[in-house]
Amino acid sequence: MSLYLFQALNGIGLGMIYFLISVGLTIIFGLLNFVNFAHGAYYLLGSYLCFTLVSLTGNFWLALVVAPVAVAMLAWVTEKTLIRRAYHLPHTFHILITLGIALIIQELSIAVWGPIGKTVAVPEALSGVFRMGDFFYPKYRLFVILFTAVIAVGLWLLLERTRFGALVRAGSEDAETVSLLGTHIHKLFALTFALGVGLAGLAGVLAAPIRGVHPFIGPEVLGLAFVVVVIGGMGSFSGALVGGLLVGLVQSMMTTIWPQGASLMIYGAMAVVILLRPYGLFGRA
Amino acid sequence: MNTSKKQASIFSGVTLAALAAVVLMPLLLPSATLATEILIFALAALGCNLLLGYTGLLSFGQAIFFGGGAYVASLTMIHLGFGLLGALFAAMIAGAALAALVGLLAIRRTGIYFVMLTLAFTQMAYFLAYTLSDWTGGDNGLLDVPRPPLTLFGFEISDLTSSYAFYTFVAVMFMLIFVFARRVIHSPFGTTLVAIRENEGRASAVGFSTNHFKLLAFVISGGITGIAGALYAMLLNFAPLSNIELLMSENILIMTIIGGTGSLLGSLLGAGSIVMLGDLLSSVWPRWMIILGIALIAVVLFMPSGLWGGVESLIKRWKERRSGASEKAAKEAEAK
Amino acid sequence: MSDYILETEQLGLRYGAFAALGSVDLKIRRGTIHTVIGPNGAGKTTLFHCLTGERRPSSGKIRFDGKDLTRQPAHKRVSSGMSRSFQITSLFQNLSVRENLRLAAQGRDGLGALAFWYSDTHRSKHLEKADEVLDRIKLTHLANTDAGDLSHGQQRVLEVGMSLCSDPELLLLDEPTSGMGVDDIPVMTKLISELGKDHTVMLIEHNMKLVMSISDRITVMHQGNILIEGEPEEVRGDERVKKAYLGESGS
Amino acid sequence: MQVTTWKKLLSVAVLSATTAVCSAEEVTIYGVKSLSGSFASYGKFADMGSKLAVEEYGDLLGSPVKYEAIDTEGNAGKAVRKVQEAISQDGALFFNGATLSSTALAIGKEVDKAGGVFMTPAGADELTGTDCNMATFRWSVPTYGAIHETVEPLIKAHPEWKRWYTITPQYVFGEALLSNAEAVFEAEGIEHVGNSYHSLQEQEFSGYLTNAMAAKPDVLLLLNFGGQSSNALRQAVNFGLKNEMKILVAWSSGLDQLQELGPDVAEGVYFGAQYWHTVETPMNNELVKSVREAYDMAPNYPMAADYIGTKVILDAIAKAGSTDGAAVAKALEGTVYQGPTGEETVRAADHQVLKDYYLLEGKAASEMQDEDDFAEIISSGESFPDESSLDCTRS
Repeated sequence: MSLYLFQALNGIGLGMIYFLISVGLTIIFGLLNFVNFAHGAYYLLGSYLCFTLVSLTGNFWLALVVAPVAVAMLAWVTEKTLIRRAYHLPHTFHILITLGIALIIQELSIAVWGPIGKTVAVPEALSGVFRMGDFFYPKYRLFVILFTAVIAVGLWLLLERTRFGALVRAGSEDAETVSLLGTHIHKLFALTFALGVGLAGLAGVLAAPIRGVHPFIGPEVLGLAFVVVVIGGMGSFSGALVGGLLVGLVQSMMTTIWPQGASLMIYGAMAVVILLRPYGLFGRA
Repeated sequence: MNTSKKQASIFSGVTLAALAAVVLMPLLLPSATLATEILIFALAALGCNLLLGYTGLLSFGQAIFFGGGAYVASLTMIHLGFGLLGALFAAMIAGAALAALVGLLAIRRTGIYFVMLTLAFTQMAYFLAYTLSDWTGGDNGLLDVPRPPLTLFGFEISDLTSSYAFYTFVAVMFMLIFVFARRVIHSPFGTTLVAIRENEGRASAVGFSTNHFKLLAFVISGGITGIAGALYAMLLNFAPLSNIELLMSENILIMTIIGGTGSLLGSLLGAGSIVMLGDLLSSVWPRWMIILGIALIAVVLFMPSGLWGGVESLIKRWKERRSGASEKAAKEAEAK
Repeated sequence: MSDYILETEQLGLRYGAFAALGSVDLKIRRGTIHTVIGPNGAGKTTLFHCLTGERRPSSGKIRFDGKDLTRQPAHKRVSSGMSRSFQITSLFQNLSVRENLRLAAQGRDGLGALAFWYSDTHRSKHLEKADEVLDRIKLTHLANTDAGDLSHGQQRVLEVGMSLCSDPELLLLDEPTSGMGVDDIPVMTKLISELGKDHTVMLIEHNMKLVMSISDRITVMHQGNILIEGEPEEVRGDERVKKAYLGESGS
Repeated sequence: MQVTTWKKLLSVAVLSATTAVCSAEEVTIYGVKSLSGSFASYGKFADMGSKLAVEEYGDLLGSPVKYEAIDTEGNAGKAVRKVQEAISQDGALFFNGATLSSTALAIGKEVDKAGGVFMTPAGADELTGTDCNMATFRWSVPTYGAIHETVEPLIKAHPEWKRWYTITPQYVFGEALLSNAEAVFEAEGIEHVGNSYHSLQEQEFSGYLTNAMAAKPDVLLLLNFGGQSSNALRQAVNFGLKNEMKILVAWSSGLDQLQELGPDVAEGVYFGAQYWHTVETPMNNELVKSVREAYDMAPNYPMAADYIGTKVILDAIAKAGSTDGAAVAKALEGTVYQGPTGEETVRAADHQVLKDYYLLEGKAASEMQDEDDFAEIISSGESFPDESSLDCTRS
């Protein structure tokens, strides 16, 4: 197997993780027209909760279920108490309030878990690697790819086949349609925000055994999610998938071609996409 | 008409208040260097305010102009032997030119896409600065940046080595730029910026080519921010890579917003509070940034016009109470 | 000098297969109030947007005062002598009524307003213009009120007033009575007929009473094209016009 | 009556003035620590180390030593400004700490201008190289020693490990480690089968690890540090590289990093370290004991480095018998003292402290004697560039 082919495979794997990191951001933007700068911080929280649950119970699978739900519940509460009051304000204020939330989550995490990073072990059943010629691929990463694919299909079904999804999509297309819902709109917005943020928490859990847990990963994750979402088209589900895979592939290939330039390429690509196709590859005008 | 005439005057209450703050700061604060840092960031916030407060453009590109100004001033002093004012001028031009470049591309988009573009440019500028380490010192930063003496027409006015002398110089620069900024916001150009902030479609419909105005706002903001970056390098004798990080943009934005957008004194107040907060709290309570987070949320929910907005409404209330009291007194007198 | 201040020649705008505007030849005579009416979806607003420069037509030409300005951007048309109002009120909500008008007057300077080195009070002519318009639209007593605090009717009047500040030769008014209460409409009717004395006015309007009472000429549009054009009396009696409007309610 | 009150007041004022003059001889050590901001993991322990050293020291020049922490907020600019403030307001002269190379380099310049003394454990070789000065002293072993004391002993012990692959962060520090490693490879006849550069912010290493796999090395040498080396190692272990090759992290931060990684990741991996708490030296035994008493933990690298850095300055002040910066710097030059790593020498030529560097091997969880027993020392020694080849040209 050639190096480039394996890098491409690895890129797809990375891309699926990037998709999971970004999809929540795009769903929230699509319906709520709200830019969540705290996305990375919720990811961080997911990672830390995963660490705590695994070290208490030794059970990664429990953490995989409980941590995202806990993050989503916290998101629901923040939506009810804080975020909701900012919807009617300009984007500037969305950015500010979520930056504030992100700072608080980050600093509280240091206060609770200490400034030193943490490691979450790969679950026993998934430790080890698959061998492909000269190369190996961790079983755990393969699991993450498959699991994310399942999540993607599930999300797709949720958005395409349920009443909730129909409302979310209708809202993304045309905010006025949703305003016809009257009071239910609050419920819908809160649920969507919790769902999007819960997905960030899930990404944090799944990435913890790969990336470890460190109190300052939030901004990095946020930057990456922005790149993916902008390239794919803000508010577009399929855009997040394609954007994630593209960024993963580029990053993986660049490590062999021109590693120093990886982040220049990625942010350069983001700028070019905004300038040439402002609504991304899959976005709506 | 009366009020606008009063506002336009150079020696208005706002300018005098800024002057008073500038004079009092070194006396009240623990050190002149702290006061200098506050004024430098107040300049950066002022530049940011022209974009955010007056034009409605949230730019994450301010670090490019700040860092660019710091590097250009340092390099012209080190390699070309530029003096103090020459280096500041070079930094202003560099900041303005970088802003023109960023602005030219970014203003093609609006809303969140504009924000994302400026964010991408800052990331790219950071990468460039760190790659061009022969010039910028890369991660180690650019060391041995001189602080040349202030000379005018061949006469050395001050060597600026003492922290108070340098503060005085920065304070004079600050006041000059402050007055200039007031000039700008009350000029036809400045009022047009407000029109663009309020309603870009209408501004265009009444005949303004809004992109030209946004671009010039960028250029002026970049020039001011470039000067701030240069002064920072001269203060520290050092131009760290963190000058051009996204975090720097974020900090400048936070100072601008917490202080209050749309008022120049707000920028001074914002820079002062954030720098002081870090200075006072950080060694006492390392998690002090939680307070910053809470302050950000509070500004959004309760004080959209920032600290200065709060101060203004207090003044207003006080004035109303006073006039209310005098009216009451007058009525009582009448009754008698 | 031509009799017509504005002429379009086979003006069309297509979105893919759909022709929002077919091929329109509209001529507006100097010094008249010329109204464009038609049922919803007839292409009035598209035509208006092509004239203001908000949309670029896919075919045809626009000539203003003899000059071709088909490809001129919206903001430049102001200095050519064209000015517009919006169907949905579009003001500087947080600025005073006088400042709204002063800015509109300043708009005619175009790039001249980039001057950032001297104070605006030097530009007293803009303030004079604003006060003149204030007087004309009878809002002088509210000069220092924020535009956002005006009543809806007053906002509509200010909306029209804004377009006056650049001393335009041609006023393009997009449904000036839109959303207005019955009581306010006579005020607007009076204002527009007054304006007709000094300006050429092109108007899009639904309120038939207003249209019939002040228009010198009426163009009826239907499905992206001009159906008929004539004086109010001619239009009022035309069967095709009735059918077009009935067709709308019938479908 | 009134006159006497005035006299009393006056005498009080005079008295307090004289005590103020006396207290000029009071010694204050300023600890430059990243307490808040993104290097908080380091600064917290560094601060604890300096504090402990000052508390233990007792009186110096007739009065108790004082300690002031300066928080860098993880930002070099803030750090330099606060150091300037301490110098200009309080006449500060004695500084210790600074994690980031940029912070340490810039502070060194400021302290030099003020004629003080600055002891730092930061990583930049320039501190005792091209940017050396009278004031700056450095406790940490330079990249030269870090490579020689890790790569060489491994090659000596395992001559069969012939093929080495390197992963390097692309900036001055990484390049320095890499060029030192290349020189060792060359001298030992090792085949350097490839190198991957990565950027300063990189956290995803699967691509680089793939490149490394393709080259089929015997040893993977990681030349990054901190969070990056943790992630690179963690991901390398995920990818099963531990079974295919040996892994050496040349510049680990020691105990805190191993606590973060845990024994599952660290087992069988080699780490280079500036300090390890189980070193058997008289002073280290003392240090471990007092840290255990004061903080109920084992000392880690930042704590030990800033403990000894602070103590060495205090000793030099005592030796000089004055708080004159230049005299204290002179007193430090050439000093030989008992440090945590054994006998340590302050080289006069470049102000580099000559001390041991350690090669550790990670233990399995089952072999750990206590919760901090992550690794055993398999080799240690001093390697420094020869005095004739120094970049330091200090007048």
